[in-house]
Amino acid sequence: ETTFSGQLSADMIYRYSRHLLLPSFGVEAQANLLKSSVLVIGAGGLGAPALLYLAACGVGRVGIVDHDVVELNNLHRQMTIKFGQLNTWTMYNSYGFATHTAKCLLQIIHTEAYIGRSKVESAAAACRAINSSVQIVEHKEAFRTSNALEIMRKYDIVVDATDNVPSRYMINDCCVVLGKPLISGAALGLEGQLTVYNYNGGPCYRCLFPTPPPTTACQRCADSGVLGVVPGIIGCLQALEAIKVASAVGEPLSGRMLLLDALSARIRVVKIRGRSLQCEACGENATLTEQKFRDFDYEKFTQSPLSTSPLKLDL
Amino acid sequence: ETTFSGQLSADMIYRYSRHLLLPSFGVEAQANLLKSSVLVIGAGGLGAPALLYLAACGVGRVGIVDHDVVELNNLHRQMTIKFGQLNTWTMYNSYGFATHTAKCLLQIIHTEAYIGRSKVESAAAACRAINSSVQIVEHKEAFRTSNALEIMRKYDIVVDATDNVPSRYMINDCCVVLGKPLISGAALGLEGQLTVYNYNGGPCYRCLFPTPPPTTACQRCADSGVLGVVPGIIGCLQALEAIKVASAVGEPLSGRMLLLDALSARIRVVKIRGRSLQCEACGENATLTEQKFRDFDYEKFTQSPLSTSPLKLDL
Amino acid sequence: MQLTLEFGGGLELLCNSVKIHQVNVGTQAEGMKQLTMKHLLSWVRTNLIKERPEMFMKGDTVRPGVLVLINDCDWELSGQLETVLEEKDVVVFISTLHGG
Amino acid sequence: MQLTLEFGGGLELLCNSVKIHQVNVGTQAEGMKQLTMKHLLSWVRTNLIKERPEMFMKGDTVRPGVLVLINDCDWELSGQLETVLEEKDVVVFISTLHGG
Ligand SMILES: [Zn+2]
Ligand SMILES: [Zn+2]
Repeated sequence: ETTFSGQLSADMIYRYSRHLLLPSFGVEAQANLLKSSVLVIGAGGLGAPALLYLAACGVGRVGIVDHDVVELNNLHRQMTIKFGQLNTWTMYNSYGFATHTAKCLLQIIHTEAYIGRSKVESAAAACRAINSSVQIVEHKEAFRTSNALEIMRKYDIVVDATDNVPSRYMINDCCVVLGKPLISGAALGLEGQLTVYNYNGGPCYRCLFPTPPPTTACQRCADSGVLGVVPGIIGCLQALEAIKVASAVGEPLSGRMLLLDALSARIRVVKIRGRSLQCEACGENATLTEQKFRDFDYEKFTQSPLSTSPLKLDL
Repeated sequence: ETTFSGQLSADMIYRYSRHLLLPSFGVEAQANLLKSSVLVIGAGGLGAPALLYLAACGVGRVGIVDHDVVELNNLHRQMTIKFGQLNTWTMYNSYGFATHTAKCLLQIIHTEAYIGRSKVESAAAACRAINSSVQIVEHKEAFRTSNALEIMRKYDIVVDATDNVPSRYMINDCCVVLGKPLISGAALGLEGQLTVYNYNGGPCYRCLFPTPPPTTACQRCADSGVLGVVPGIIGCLQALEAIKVASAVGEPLSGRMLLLDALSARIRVVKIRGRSLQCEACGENATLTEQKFRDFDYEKFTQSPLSTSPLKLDL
Repeated sequence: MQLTLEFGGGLELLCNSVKIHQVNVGTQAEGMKQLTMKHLLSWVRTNLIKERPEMFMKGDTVRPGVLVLINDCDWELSGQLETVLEEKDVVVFISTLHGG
Repeated sequence: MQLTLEFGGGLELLCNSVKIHQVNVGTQAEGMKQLTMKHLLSWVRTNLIKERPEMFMKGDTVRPGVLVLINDCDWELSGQLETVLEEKDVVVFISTLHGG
């Protein structure tokens, strides 16, 4: 342990002393955290709490990617809703069966003062206010095949906090190409899911989902609601898994998946399949390369747009 | 549903539209939330995230009780630690077997700019920045038998986000006397626990724990570490349970307890006993009254101080 | 055979928004000695799915994006469609979420 | 009898910081027909608790502040010390937390 004595300054010892007092999380783990870097893709409902806790715990460098601006919510400003209509729409929506997009009103990192400004700026300011000693890197752009490798290469661990199907395949493939562990969280309505992909021989996203879901599953449901605290819980759990991977402490949620049902307060951790030999990204005969990744059309593959446009109600 | 149409303004519909789109969380649930009030006792590691999500989701009135000020952490400023000593102390601490106090370095609501100021002020400012339409009530005082009834009476739901044994008994008894549901969370080290007490005929804290733990369990361990994201997760889950109780949606975690083991990423929800007929607070022959509550000495009963003083390392 | 079937991630909307179903799936009438997942899927499609079965199945298996868990284990680990079910098994069908 | 014993909330520190123990608790040698929680507690105290047994037990039961769960149910619901254990039961001993 004394070999790390050079890496924690007196200020750092003071700041992280609560961690250092943990029997199972000592000086070495905190030193690992301080040396590590985490890229959070998406600064919305999942990304906001994940970013706050990653900054607070003392990850050395935290990158934030998002192209969006802070809005009071994502509904079209000009809409007018009357209650009868809203209820009708709610009914409709419950049959609309959304599976792919759920932006979150309650992105706790973004204060009203930042409405209209970049989400990355807003998130970075919040992180710096909590812990000025962490290096925060702002990537104010959409994460696309053209910039993904270049951005992700500089980080050790990736947190997928996005909200659409093509981004999830793209981020997975980029992690496989670059060999980065991927902390994947998702939330919709009152449910949430969490797992760690591409970690230590475990499965990747494509091992579980080789084929994208049918677009009929998402066609008439440009948006669905979400209770903000649900992505809050999943985002915190993503931070926890990233901290465990970064500090090399504990057993990350690889080969297992956490399923949260908020309404019934049921949480289960289930065992999922291992790495698939047939996987087109990470399998035995996979031929995924940086060049192939750059050329792959994820919107075409999933038949869904990378950037989810705000719901426009036509009542 | 239209009976509530008078209660949601156009601005509110806009702000909470993501909730209103949820099939199982509609206009009526949001109207219930807006009419409800929640008291959060403790604005630290558990209270901070709970407060942010309660404010964000549109609870009508949120009260915050805490007497503490924001510190960079709770260790004594003047201490000097050398690594050999720290490791020795960590070893000692792991045998010290702390069960009762764990303040949290990572109280995400409090930014460095607020160091030295009241935690309640800091938390209230953060809540207002996220949602200026929620009424935030500041109680900058310790929660004691002398002021507890008066403060708690004004709220529908209570969140226990404190960090010591006597407070937990005191808050429970006050909730039983006043008939308020109690959302109880706790975190220490890399573990967390959550349940809802005194709800709808379910058990209270004393039904489960009629006798306080022996002080030997806490004697030589004034403090123990905690990984900040663990109370973060539990705090978010406390907000979720408070939202479910306030909006009358879903099944609150009453008669059940959630146990989180962060290191192994295991979460289990277990079935606990029901209300005890012999309970001294809520049982058949209980004689707890407001006057008896005011006169009860919780520090003597638990042999522990209500206010946990910061750890002083004597190395 | 008594089974608990659970639907999540939106799939419950195909079964009248009911998430948990305690069911009794007969095997004798059909002359089957064993109940496999293949049989169960067709039973679910006939008896529980009230609308848009294409959101649940594709061909003789579940549609892409649906995870199947038998007693909290991915059915890939027990043989997928060929898995033989036992009394009181819990089978979960959950649609993967992509929101955030 | 094969049992899984788990310790949490700090109680693992009394058993060399090991949280999960797969154990085989004999009943024949002692001439018992059944294994009750009362027997199990004394077995745990003898075989697993390495230090400060007063942090685990008080009298013939667990100390105040310790929850006992048998197959994820509070032992109050199954008869506390009189509960009869069965093969492969999972017994959890967890100290209640007070931190925040
Ligand atoms: Zn793969
Ligand atoms: Zn009681």
